[in-house]
Amino acid sequence: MTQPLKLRRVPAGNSFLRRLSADRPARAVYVALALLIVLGWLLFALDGGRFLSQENIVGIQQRSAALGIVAIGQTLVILAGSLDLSVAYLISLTSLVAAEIMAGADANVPAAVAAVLAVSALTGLVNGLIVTRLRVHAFIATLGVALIIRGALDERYDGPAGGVPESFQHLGYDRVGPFPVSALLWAAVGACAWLLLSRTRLGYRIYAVGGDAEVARLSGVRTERVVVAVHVLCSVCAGIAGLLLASRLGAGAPTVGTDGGYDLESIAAVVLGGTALAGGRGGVAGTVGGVLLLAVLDSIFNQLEVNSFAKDVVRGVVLVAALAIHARRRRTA
Amino acid sequence: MRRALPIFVVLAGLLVAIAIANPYFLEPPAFLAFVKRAAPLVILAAGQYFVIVSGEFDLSVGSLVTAEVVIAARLIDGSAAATWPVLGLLIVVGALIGLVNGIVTTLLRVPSFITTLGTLLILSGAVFLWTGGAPRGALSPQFRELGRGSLGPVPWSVLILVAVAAAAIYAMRAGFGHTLVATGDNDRAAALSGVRVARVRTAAFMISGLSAAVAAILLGGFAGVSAQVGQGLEFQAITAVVLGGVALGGGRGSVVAAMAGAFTLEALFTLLNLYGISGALEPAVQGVIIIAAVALGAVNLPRSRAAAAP
Amino acid sequence: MGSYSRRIIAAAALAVLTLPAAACTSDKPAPAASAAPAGSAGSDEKATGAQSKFFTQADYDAQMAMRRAQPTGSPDKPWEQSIDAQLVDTAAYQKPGPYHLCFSNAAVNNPWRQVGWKTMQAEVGLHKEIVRFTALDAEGKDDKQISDIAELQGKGCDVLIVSPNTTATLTPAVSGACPKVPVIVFDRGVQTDCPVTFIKPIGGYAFGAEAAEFLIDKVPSGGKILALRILPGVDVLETRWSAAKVAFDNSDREIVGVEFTDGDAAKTKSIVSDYIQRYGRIDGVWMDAGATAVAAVEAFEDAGQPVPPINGEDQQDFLQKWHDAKLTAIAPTYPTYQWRTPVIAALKILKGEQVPKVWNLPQPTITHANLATYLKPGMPPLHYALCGCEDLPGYPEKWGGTP
Amino acid sequence: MPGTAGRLDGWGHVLKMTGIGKSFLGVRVLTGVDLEASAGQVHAVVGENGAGKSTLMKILAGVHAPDEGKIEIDGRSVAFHHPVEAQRAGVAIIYQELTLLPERTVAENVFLGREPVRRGLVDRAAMESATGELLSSLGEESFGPRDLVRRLSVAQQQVVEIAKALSLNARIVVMDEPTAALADHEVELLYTLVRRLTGRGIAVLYISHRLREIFELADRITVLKDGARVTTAAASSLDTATLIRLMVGRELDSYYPPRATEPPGEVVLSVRGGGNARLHGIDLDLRAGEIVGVAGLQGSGRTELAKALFGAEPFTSGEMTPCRPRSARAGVAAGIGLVTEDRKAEGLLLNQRVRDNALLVARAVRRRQPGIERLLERVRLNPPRPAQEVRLLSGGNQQKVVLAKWMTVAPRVLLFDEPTRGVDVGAKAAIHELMRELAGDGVAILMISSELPELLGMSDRVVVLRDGRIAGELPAGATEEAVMHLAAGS
Repeated sequence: MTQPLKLRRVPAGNSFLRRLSADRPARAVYVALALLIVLGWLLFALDGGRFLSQENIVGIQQRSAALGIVAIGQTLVILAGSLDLSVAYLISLTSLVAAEIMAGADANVPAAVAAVLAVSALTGLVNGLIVTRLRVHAFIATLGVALIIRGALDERYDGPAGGVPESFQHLGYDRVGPFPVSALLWAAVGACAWLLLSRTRLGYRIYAVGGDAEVARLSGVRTERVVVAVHVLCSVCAGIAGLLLASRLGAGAPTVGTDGGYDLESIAAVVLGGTALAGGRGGVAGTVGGVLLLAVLDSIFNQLEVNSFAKDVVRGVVLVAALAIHARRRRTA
Repeated sequence: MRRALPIFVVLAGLLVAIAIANPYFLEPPAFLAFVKRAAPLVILAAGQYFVIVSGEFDLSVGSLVTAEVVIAARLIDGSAAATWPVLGLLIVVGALIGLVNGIVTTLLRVPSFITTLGTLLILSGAVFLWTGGAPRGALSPQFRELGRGSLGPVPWSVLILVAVAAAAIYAMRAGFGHTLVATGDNDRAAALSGVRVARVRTAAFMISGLSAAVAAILLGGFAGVSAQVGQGLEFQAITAVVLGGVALGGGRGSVVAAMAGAFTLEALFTLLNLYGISGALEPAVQGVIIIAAVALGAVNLPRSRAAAAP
Repeated sequence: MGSYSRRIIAAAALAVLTLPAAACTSDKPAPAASAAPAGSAGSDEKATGAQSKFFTQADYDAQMAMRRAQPTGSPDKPWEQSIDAQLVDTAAYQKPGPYHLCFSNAAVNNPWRQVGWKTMQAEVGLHKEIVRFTALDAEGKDDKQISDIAELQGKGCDVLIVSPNTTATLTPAVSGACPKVPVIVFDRGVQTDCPVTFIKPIGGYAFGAEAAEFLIDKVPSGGKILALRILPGVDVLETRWSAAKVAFDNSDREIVGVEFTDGDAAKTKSIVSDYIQRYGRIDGVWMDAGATAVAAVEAFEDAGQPVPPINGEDQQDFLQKWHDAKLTAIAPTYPTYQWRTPVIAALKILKGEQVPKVWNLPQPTITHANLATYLKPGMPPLHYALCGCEDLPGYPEKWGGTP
Repeated sequence: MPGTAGRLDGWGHVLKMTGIGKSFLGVRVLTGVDLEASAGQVHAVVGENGAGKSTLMKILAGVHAPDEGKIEIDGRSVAFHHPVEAQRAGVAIIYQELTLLPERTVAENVFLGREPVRRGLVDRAAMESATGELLSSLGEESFGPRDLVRRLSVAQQQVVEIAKALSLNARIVVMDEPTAALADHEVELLYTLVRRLTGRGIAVLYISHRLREIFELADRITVLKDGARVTTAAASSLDTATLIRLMVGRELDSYYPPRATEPPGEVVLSVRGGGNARLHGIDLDLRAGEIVGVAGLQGSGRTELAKALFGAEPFTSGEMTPCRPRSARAGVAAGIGLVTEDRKAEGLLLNQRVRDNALLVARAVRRRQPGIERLLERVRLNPPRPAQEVRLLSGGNQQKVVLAKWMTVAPRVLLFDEPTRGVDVGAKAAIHELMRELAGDGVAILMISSELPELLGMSDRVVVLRDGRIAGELPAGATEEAVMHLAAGS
């Protein structure tokens, strides 16, 4: 009955790859992404296109930047065991705040950016306080806040409004080689979130609270503050996405967030990336992979001119299948 | 029951407020018209209640309603003879979608939020893939009768609502309902008491699917074919259930209160409309009310628990 | 404690109930359009609210003029006709075939766009010289359409056709594409004149005015008219309402309410039922789009009242209802045949033929007199009669109909 | 022996608890308990279940506040309101249930809530090297600071908990049944660890039922009984027999219902060679009308045996007649009931009413539901209010509701896992009477209890488990010492 102790020597070294491989769910999504890219390359070739053309690569990045930024915020919230359904309306709101304050003038850009960050941080604060202080389930709390923002939007706006100066549109349209500025912004947000999660106390506490709030509390973590903080950060990410979209559209639009389906799609991207919906496990790398997976899928759909209904079917199947595989791997692991 | 009481107070308050603005409202025809209008949402809320009380979510009901209406229109194509078989088929489809949701959630262990989000996408895509983008065919007058017509002064949908409500209340009083609540409260204890947890949860998803089918029959009957008939209904149904004091996460709340929550939501819409707050501010008011209602419920609970803690 | 919590809830409910009242005192100068409360029915104030900020007098005047103008071209092919054409030279774009056309579509998320999209595909099929037709669907997302337009520039298109999702927001993307490839914009415009041609029917003002004038004609003086709109903020729909508003404000018909239906049939029916209940009778219904016209008609039927004069659109279910129930009705249109024109225009451009800078297509109105010609049994309920697709291969099956 | 060199005098008392008293809901659980701990020494705290060891330790750890008495650390009086305060004062507690985050690395767990920071960022390198040093100072080489806790064995996780305690610079480390979940060879490793701790001048408070461990490790031993201190003595001054007598040596003041006079009936459940991951070669017969007691130390497989018989964690090998249930449901259908050890997590629907809890099993298997009043009367629920929510009941009444739940389906076999844990004296007697009554009705009963007097007072015979095997069987009237010797393998 006495079994020999299973000895697991840990290889020394502090490489990024090792760290990534510790995040096993993320690895799965990258394997899937690699397979999908090969598939895409084949399908493009058969269809007479080039998958790795500059336009396509830029297109994939452009299409995923806004969703990617929101999804990173959503990752933080989900890791802490919460959820944010208000991001879509918040994106619309912040795009309008940005465009209206800018009003086409370069001089107003800093004020607009500051206002967007303030508005979104405030929204996140409200979300977080409702969840922690009023103890309302995050699903209902953020759905309620989403409805309130929607009411404000419907009341104040009946179409695109404001204007973004030429200079600010560089954010949405310029690129450095094959990398659009928007994707670089996404990368920067992603890097910040990665740094936050892997190298700051707050990041560690996010995992702790999502993993087991009671253990975290016993270890002296002020769990409520952490939950409020992730809601603020998530909303700020939505605000940044709103800025990016305002720059892309040249104006603010009251429906840009909901048309993009950023609420449910960001959650889908996060869980595709292997982050547990219940919190405590996963990370930014997986989410980036999840967003890229959706974007490559979109790019293939585009090339094959698949109609949008078939796309929805495939997306739904991919989502459920991915989660079923994750669940299975965890049970057998 | 203690938890359920506030919703009846709020509902009564709203009905009084409506009656003050529009005295005609309390006369039978107007009141029946109100109930008729609320019927689909109330039925959906009843179905959603079963899923929520078992500790899960069903986000797929909205697109299931749309899919059912579109399927009905294409298959019936105006023919009276096809009406009844297709009605039967719709019920089967509803139950089947629920079965799939349930199996994926319980056996494949996919969180129900994601399962039903996937179903939402698949259904809304598949049905229009099948009809080539837009609804085609037409509903027969016989089909429409269920949502439009009435038996004497009482609309069919009110009768159907009464039947559904009675069935839901019966199911919750029967052994099934109790095992369902037990599953939502503590699935481990329920399993160790011999409850077949996976089966019970799957049944809850099937009931939700069935309720979506019935709601689709009423909505399609009331207003005809439309590509967006079910839009947003899933969130409305969940909101209604939560308004009724049912806890997300399961194990607490009654089906009557959930249905009252749906009536409350509908009464709220009516009231806002009467006072000319249509459109713009409606969602904001709705948002405030949901948060306030749930917050009051949540603030209440720990206090009584604290009193009892060892 | 139970009574305590109940009191809190009651207080909250009260607070919520008073909230709407407080909201009514908003300083916002122009509430988009909300229902007139029952109490204000007798006041002198116009119930139609302030004029839409989308209203432009010059455009309005131009469209009013076009309604009476005679289009040039064959009346059998209204999609090739044009009104007030200012032809532009396209020799610069001339090139030999075969051609690769590209299309950035805003969405196919409603029946109108579905019918149009099928029509366009069929039109492409007619032309052997088009060997490749690449279409990307933006799924109603501005951001995706911007990316799509950028992506299409890398696909070697000979012409880029754009049906913008929104006007203002797609302008930068279209401006960016113009220098690289001849661009054709249709349906909704953009705020730049860089496209070679912009194709549109006469427009929303004409639609709204046509319906409003019909109602003013049919509804007796002082009659109560209910205006139903889909949702605020959509330029195409705002222009329809603003033209109707001009007409109604100049008449003595009473607009008892302007309501938003979200394009939802059930909501439409409920709203109309409420108004019938509240006012006893409604003498006319104006609609900014026909999708839910049948639901509005049914509300009267279900209330046991005669259906008053009403306008719809060229959707099959409305035409059928009109025919069956012998309604007093009119159906201004926003023809789906305009989806054929961009393909035709593209070929003209590539062959160096002149095209109108703004290609105004005629915008027929279906009246009692010509109803029979547009009613096509066997077509699906949400089919649009003015698809101009009857002569295209695959009709009617491809459009969901039965021969 | 490494570390013994440090175990010299001159460290002094680190901890001094005097006159500690505590009541819960009017029930006195601790009375005037004194306890000292000295640097570099292992101080064992022993006693039966319910003697008050855990409550005492939770008071020390800041989880509960004492009603009376005072705590001094290094001569300074302290009062903790939160576990973190106790941690800061140098008290670390290693619970039976480990409090680690499975999805985080060893280093991240060790420094949870106190991550070292350099220039605003967590200093991973410092954290990992510090953890590495802690681990190697504990002689741990089988895993490293960057391993996920999820991948570690229970023993390894315990090492992480100890490393965490060390990283807190804890002066006092409390170990609550640390060997409960460990295999034999892992226990040896733990001994080494404990000696390393004392070698650093740390005071270790060691709670265990395993007397062998206690004599192996402890310098001093405090015996608690019924919430009061019996004695504190140097380990060398005690032997096993004395210690057992001190722990259990109560006057036979407890009353247990008389045993059946008739011989037990036919065998209703029989296992031959039953085994699964935690159990090996179980041979067991349960007869109608008989109460079989199961004794054994923590981790000996008692709960696993009950769950295997019931079907919730089925046997994977061996024969079982009349049938081998593969699921809880199948167990219920086969006429077996299980009163679980953890009432709140596995037995009750806390938010539901008494009625719904009591009728749950009958509803689950669709049996006719009996009248609730008679049922509650039969289990002596007091007061018998079917509409009350179960979470508002006392422990004893909660347990009666659990019993009522099983009585609705008239099972042939009832498995009781710690049926009177956390139950007051009155309810305890009622439950005992009820069990005997059920046996009298022909139900075969298996009873697991850590309280030897109870076990011996109730059982017709006692089966003793050790390391997942049946170590022996004792007839009614066996002594507690005999059971202890079999269970501890001494």
